[in-house]
Amino acid sequence: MMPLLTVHGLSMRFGGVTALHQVDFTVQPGSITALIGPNGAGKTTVFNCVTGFYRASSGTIHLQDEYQQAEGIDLLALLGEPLQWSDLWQPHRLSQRLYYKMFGGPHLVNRVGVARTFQNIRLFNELTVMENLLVAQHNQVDSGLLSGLLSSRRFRAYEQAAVARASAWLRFFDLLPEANRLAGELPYGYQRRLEMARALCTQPRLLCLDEPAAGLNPNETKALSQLILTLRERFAITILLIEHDMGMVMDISDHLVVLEHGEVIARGKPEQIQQDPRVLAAYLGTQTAEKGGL
Amino acid sequence: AVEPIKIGVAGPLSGSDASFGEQFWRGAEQAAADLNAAGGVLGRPLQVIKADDACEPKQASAVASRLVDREKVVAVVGHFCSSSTIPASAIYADAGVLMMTPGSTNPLVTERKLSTVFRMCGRDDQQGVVGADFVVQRLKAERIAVLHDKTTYGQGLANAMMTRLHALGKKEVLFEGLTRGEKDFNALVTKIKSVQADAVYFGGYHSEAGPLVRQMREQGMKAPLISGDGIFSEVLVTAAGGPAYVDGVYMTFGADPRNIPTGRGLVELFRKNGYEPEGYTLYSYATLQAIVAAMKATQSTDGEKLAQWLHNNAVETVMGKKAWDSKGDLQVSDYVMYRWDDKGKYKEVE
Amino acid sequence: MSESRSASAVTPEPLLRVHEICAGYGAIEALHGISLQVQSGEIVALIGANGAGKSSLLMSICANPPARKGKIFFAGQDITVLATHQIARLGVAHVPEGRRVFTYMTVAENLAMGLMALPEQANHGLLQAGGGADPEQIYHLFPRLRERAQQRAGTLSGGEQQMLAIGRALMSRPRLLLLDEPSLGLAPQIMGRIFATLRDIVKEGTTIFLVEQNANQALQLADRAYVLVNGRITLSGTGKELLASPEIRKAYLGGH
Amino acid sequence: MSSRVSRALRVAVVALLLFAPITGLVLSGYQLSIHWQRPLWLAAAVLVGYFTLSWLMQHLGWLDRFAASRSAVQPTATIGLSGPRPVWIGAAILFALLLPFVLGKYAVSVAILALIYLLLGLGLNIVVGLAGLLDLGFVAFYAVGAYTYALGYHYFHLSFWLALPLGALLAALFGMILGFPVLRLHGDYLAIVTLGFGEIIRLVLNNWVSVTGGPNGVSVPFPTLLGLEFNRKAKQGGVPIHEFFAVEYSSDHRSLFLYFLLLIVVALLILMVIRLKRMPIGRAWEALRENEVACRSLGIHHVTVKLSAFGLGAMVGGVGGVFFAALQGFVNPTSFTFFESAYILAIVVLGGMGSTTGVIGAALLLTVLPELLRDFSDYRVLSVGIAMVLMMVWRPRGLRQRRRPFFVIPAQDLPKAPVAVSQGVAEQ
Amino acid sequence: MDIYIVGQQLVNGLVLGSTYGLIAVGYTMVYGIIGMINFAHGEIYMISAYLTAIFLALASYFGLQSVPVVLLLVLFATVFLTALYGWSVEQIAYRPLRHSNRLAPLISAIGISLILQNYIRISQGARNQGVPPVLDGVWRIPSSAIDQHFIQITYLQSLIVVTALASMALLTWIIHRTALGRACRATQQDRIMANLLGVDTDRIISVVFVMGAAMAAVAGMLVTLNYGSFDFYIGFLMGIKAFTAAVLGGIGSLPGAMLGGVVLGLAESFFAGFVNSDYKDVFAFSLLILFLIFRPSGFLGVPEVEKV
Ligand SMILES: Nc1ncnc2c1ncn2[C@@H]1O[C@H](COP(=O)(O)OP(=O)(O)OP(=O)(O)O)[C@@H](O)[C@H]1O
Ligand SMILES: Nc1ncnc2c1ncn2[C@@H]1O[C@H](COP(=O)(O)OP(=O)(O)OP(=O)(O)O)[C@@H](O)[C@H]1O
Ligand SMILES: [Mg+2]
Ligand SMILES: [Mg+2]
Repeated sequence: MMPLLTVHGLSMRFGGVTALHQVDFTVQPGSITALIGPNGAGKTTVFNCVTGFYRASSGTIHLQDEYQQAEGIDLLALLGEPLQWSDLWQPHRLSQRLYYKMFGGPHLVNRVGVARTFQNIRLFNELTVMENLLVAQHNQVDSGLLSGLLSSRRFRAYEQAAVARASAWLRFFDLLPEANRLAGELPYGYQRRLEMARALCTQPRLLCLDEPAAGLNPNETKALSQLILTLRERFAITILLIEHDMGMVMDISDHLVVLEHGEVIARGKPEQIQQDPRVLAAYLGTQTAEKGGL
Repeated sequence: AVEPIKIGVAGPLSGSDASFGEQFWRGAEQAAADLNAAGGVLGRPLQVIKADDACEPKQASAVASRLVDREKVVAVVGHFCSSSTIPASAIYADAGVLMMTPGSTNPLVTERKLSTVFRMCGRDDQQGVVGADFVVQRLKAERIAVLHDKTTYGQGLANAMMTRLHALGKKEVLFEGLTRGEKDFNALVTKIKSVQADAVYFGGYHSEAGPLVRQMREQGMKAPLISGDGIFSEVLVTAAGGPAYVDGVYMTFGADPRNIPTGRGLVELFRKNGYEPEGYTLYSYATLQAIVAAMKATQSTDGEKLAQWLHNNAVETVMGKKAWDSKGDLQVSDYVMYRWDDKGKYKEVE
Repeated sequence: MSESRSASAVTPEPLLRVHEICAGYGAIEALHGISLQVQSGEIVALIGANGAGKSSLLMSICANPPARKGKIFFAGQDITVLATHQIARLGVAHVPEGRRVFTYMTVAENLAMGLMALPEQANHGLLQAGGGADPEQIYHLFPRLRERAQQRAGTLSGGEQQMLAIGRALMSRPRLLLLDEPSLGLAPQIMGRIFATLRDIVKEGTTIFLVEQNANQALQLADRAYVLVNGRITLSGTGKELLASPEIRKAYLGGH
Repeated sequence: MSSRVSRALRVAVVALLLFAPITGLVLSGYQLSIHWQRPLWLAAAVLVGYFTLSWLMQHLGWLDRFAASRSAVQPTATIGLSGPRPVWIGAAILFALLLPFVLGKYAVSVAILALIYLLLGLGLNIVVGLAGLLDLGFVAFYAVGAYTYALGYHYFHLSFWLALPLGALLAALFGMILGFPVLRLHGDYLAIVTLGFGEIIRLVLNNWVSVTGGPNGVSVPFPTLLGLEFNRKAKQGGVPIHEFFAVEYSSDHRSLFLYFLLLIVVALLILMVIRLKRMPIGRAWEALRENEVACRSLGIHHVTVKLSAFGLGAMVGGVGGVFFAALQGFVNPTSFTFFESAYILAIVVLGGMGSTTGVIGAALLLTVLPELLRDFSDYRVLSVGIAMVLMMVWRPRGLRQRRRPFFVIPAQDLPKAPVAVSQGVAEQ
Repeated sequence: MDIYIVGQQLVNGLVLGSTYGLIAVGYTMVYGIIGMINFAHGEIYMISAYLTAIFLALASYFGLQSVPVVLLLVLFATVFLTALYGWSVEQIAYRPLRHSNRLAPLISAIGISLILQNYIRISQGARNQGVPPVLDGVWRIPSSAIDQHFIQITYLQSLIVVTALASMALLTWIIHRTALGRACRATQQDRIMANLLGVDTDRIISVVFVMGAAMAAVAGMLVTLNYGSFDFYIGFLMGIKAFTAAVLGGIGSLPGAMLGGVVLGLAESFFAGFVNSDYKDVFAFSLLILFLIFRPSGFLGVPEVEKV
């Protein structure tokens, strides 16, 4: 099957620090792929490159498009690339580059179906939980300024659908009672789930979760694992996951990619990775690995 | 008790021009006190009402409506800044209230021919002429730099001066504006120096003229500075940083009211109260005198009637005899040239 | 329960004594009459579900938000009346939820900030160049931080920031260390190292009060533990007791 | 008790130190005139004031409330249905309609000014309160509106009714022109750039004498109503309205006309703002204020969203400008100083950022109050300053907090799982 | 164009820029710690001008003659009282607003600046005030045989430049090298965390206000002595210029404030001197805008790179 996401030769440098070096991996549609590695290995940086917040120093990132064309969508192009001389005799390319240079950015990456959560939670703190979810549906609800100002029937219908969709996701994450609270005053664990719900409201094909289980107790982590599995099964959402909770990772993921010092040191099925000596040395540590399956 | 006759005194009592507003108020207040001591008008006492426009057109309009509609004044002494006087005068004219400004010299104030609008001072176009004539004929200056402070008043004055300069067949070597409220004009002074001006004409107020002349002298320029009534104030000396710096500054002004015999007693009175009646203080005093004279003569407070009378009659004031033309300007403008000396005093130039 | 009573019989005055405090935010009350004690030299853990009020309790001990009712004693002194910075200067260090590193400062400067709580620095030494204290131990504990010593803390990875927050709190060698989910975002290996370190520093005289979601590890580590449910303490006991308790296993450990 | 006395004494000593040189030693020329009683009186006043205040606070329970509001905790916003109750709205409308007939002409002129400021406040509220972009040069758009009408009339005989949309459009255009390059800037850099832009506009208006008349300004005719003029004699080639209706001429007609026109415009605007806040675009503004990164991760293009806020705010400013020009009959650059921007900002902040009701209250307060204070003459501006500080201290979060909309979620007729999404995804 | 003119404009710009810089430092310090634009800072500077004149007059009233003694006494008294003003303003108008939104102190600052202006106007009168010339004297470098061709700098002007540089260096050292400075920066970035670490943030904020006011006092005194005249309104324009300078240099950075001031001063001088003084402010502001578009955090500001 053609992969949903293909990352090839991805490198990222910050001044002197090389955060990523020649990273290659793919994400199959409908899979749960986990990205693991020690602290500072570059996992979040991979996310940032994929979702367009950082402009990769080199490499390519492609997302399979809806018609499954061979090359897919070049995510890096959406961010706007520097103009090149060769563009001069390719007016179409030129116009496209100019367009992306002016209007490109991470928001376009989201619009082609990639949503994410953040390691440091980023909610709209002064908005209510429900409003947080409605903001996420901005692009779907947008029905024109005038129709909104006049509160047309169409607009109200859209709005109602958005609220319904948001409520459904809130129920999914068991947050419905909090719908009218301010997001900023929720406890940490709720905020994490709210962020996931918000990302899902943008109707993504690929959902990137950065440590979703941080701050959850083992019981809650279990429940979350279940939810993630449901997401894949019921809603056909592909998931790319960063997580340090090995129990969870080993339970739910189909495929693992291990990073260390910005380089991929192993990839494969959970069982393989658990035995891989390099991974054991670099990341899991020998004793923890035994308890991994907790 | 008898209902007092209310007269508004409007000017900038706050903001950067507050010192002129203070002069207006002091003069009018004293005049009202004196007139009341003499028995008031039409058997009623005078009451002056302070109104602050901060030299802002918006506030001037607000103040004008308030004076007219709330306070029900019958006449107004004010405003000061021409940009305030112009919109405010429209409101007074509309309500038929007499307005006489002691200090707005911009031609536009009376050029709009509003029937109840007068002024107690000259016009910039008259003042500029005197200035230009003096620079060319008396100082024999060849290279003249003309500066202004980008206000209605300052720019108007500088333009009037230039028009006359061109009529006299001369051309300025520099024409530029500076910003009110700044103190550092060194760059401009260096520039004046570099064009080798032998006279500098400045349309503006003393708060900028002071630092300007000081910085000219500090940079070794000896050319005279000529200006208008905006710098007519002893404060020029403090603003310039000492009497040594104002030596060789010239300015046009009406015949100094403080030197007019009729005014001498009044000046003494002011000084006794610890106030130097400089600038527009006596103008403001005289303005109130003129208004009251008209009331006495017509036995009325109706703006139109007062205006009618003022257009046709002369009034004896503390500043001498004054009469107005059909626009409301003074018939005789008596601009003369003064020169400051190194003691910080000024004298009329013979 | 019986454990803690007998413990208080041995040492009459615990290092930290929280007596029936209520605290909250605006109209919301998050803590409803909490009482607990931490003896000198102990590791005490606090566990509870999301939103139980664990972080609120830790912050309340630092008077932010201050307790509305009840009293808090630290080493016998009533600290309910003190301001946050005064409490910190008594030797209470805090690793707060969300790390809160100073993003525009370098790692080294962040560590030096940990010294601000030392009384001599707080009162007299403000004009000294500072930084005289030794971050070496911290760097030894987290070698990663040494590599990044001159990097701005805001650009660190999440786990590195967590290390920094812990390191900063350790700098002043506090008498009481309040830890709010120290394992958050840390790789398993580092986590093991941190828990080992916590045991060590207790030996050096620091007392630890710990909120931890990784209940398994926390209960293994802790001498005693409390369970918080909806702003109320419902259970307490030694770590082992709680670890063995079926309710706890069901509610927090994901056991069956 | 004694600690209060000693504190009060300390305060008095500080007050004495502060007042002694400035009020006690008055400069005249290079000499001083000494008024030694003045600082003593002032310090005594401070002493007494401090004493009574602290006594009052303690005995009337103010202290507790103050202490509570000062605590380090950030109080949470209360959530409730947004907007005041209909009774109040009705009363406000009734009052606005009756005002000219009850309070007289002067009140109308004050009210007109208040409405113009309200307009500006609402405009700036979109930019600052909702979108969180600190704009210190709002007056630029106001100036653009005013000069559009003034110069438009001067050169092309543009009528008020044409100038109104044109001024709005032009101001919006200026907003976008300014907005596009500077939206990369964050927080206070944006503030200074907008401040600079405001100053540039004013300075150009002032210096470009040949076109704008410079400091002399431009005069502006009063608007006509369907070709009917509000003058005693027709000037713009129309018919004076009093002749048309065969009534006596009165200058009151003008202000009444302007007042009601403004009332309609402001009412429409308020409705618009209330709607906007509940529309996707309004929510996007607020979201952007809260967290730009998160917004971008959700597919919101920050530049266009910010620009829309900037443009819309500027447009409202432009409308305000056209009205201002019509009211004044004369515009010159002195009406468009930085202070004006600051004052409008004060309206927004005092109102409680983002709250429409708050802005309405603050605009009325900040325009009516200085008028009421006119009786204080010399002390008027001082009192305005004191009032501003006191109001901020009294209500640090503004007169009214922005309330969040409350969503009622009917629990029963909800699907167990997010069906809508599942269908959406399945189709892909 | 003659070399002496260019040189003189350079000196003019440098001096003007240094005065901007001196005041900008106060803005930047206060901004650097509570993230608030202290619009009343210009008024604090204005008050220090009045205090300078009052104390100078007082000195001559008591018959003090020796110039250095007089200047030192006046400096001490002015700095002390101005700092006290700064401190009181902070206590009255900003401290109660600690937990409000970010713009509330801005409005109360505008209120304070109205209060201070009118307080001075009412107690000292609206007229221009001045100080007699003190410390006269200039250095002149002749650039050609013609006696009008020279570059000059007065003693006072050079004092302004030197003081500006020295005080900026001192403050930079404090902020970057001392524990106090670190506490300041921590307070700015996360007040609650700083508090948790034992920093008395209220005190730190007061200290910063006092330091900012003291800088304004030094500036006020030097500028007053140099230009000899002032009124109750000078704070406004100077405030805006200094604020511009602070932003140009990268707000929050002390050397940046100085650099921004000098650049602004030079830009104004050269534009006024060689192009047109009508449009010099237009030029300065356009320069600012253009510059910020290409370098969004000023000369020396920390770029806002946010780790996602
Ligand atoms: N903007 C930046 N500037 C400089 N260095 C950066 C930046 N962003 C990340 N880095 C560095 O890149 C490295 C990788 O960071 P990243 O956040 O990707 O780690 P991670 O794998 O997510 O770690 P963790 O598990 O701790 O979250 C880190 O060492 C970090 O210091
Ligand atoms: N700033 C705040 N404003 C209002 N309510 C708050 C605030 N912070 C916390 N709360 C409320 O207080 C209660 C306790 O929250 P707290 O953060 O202490 O929980 P917690 O036990 O730490 O949860 P978690 O495990 O998710 O961190 C929650 O109901 C929460 O909504
Ligand atoms: Mg990470
Ligand atoms: Mg918590």
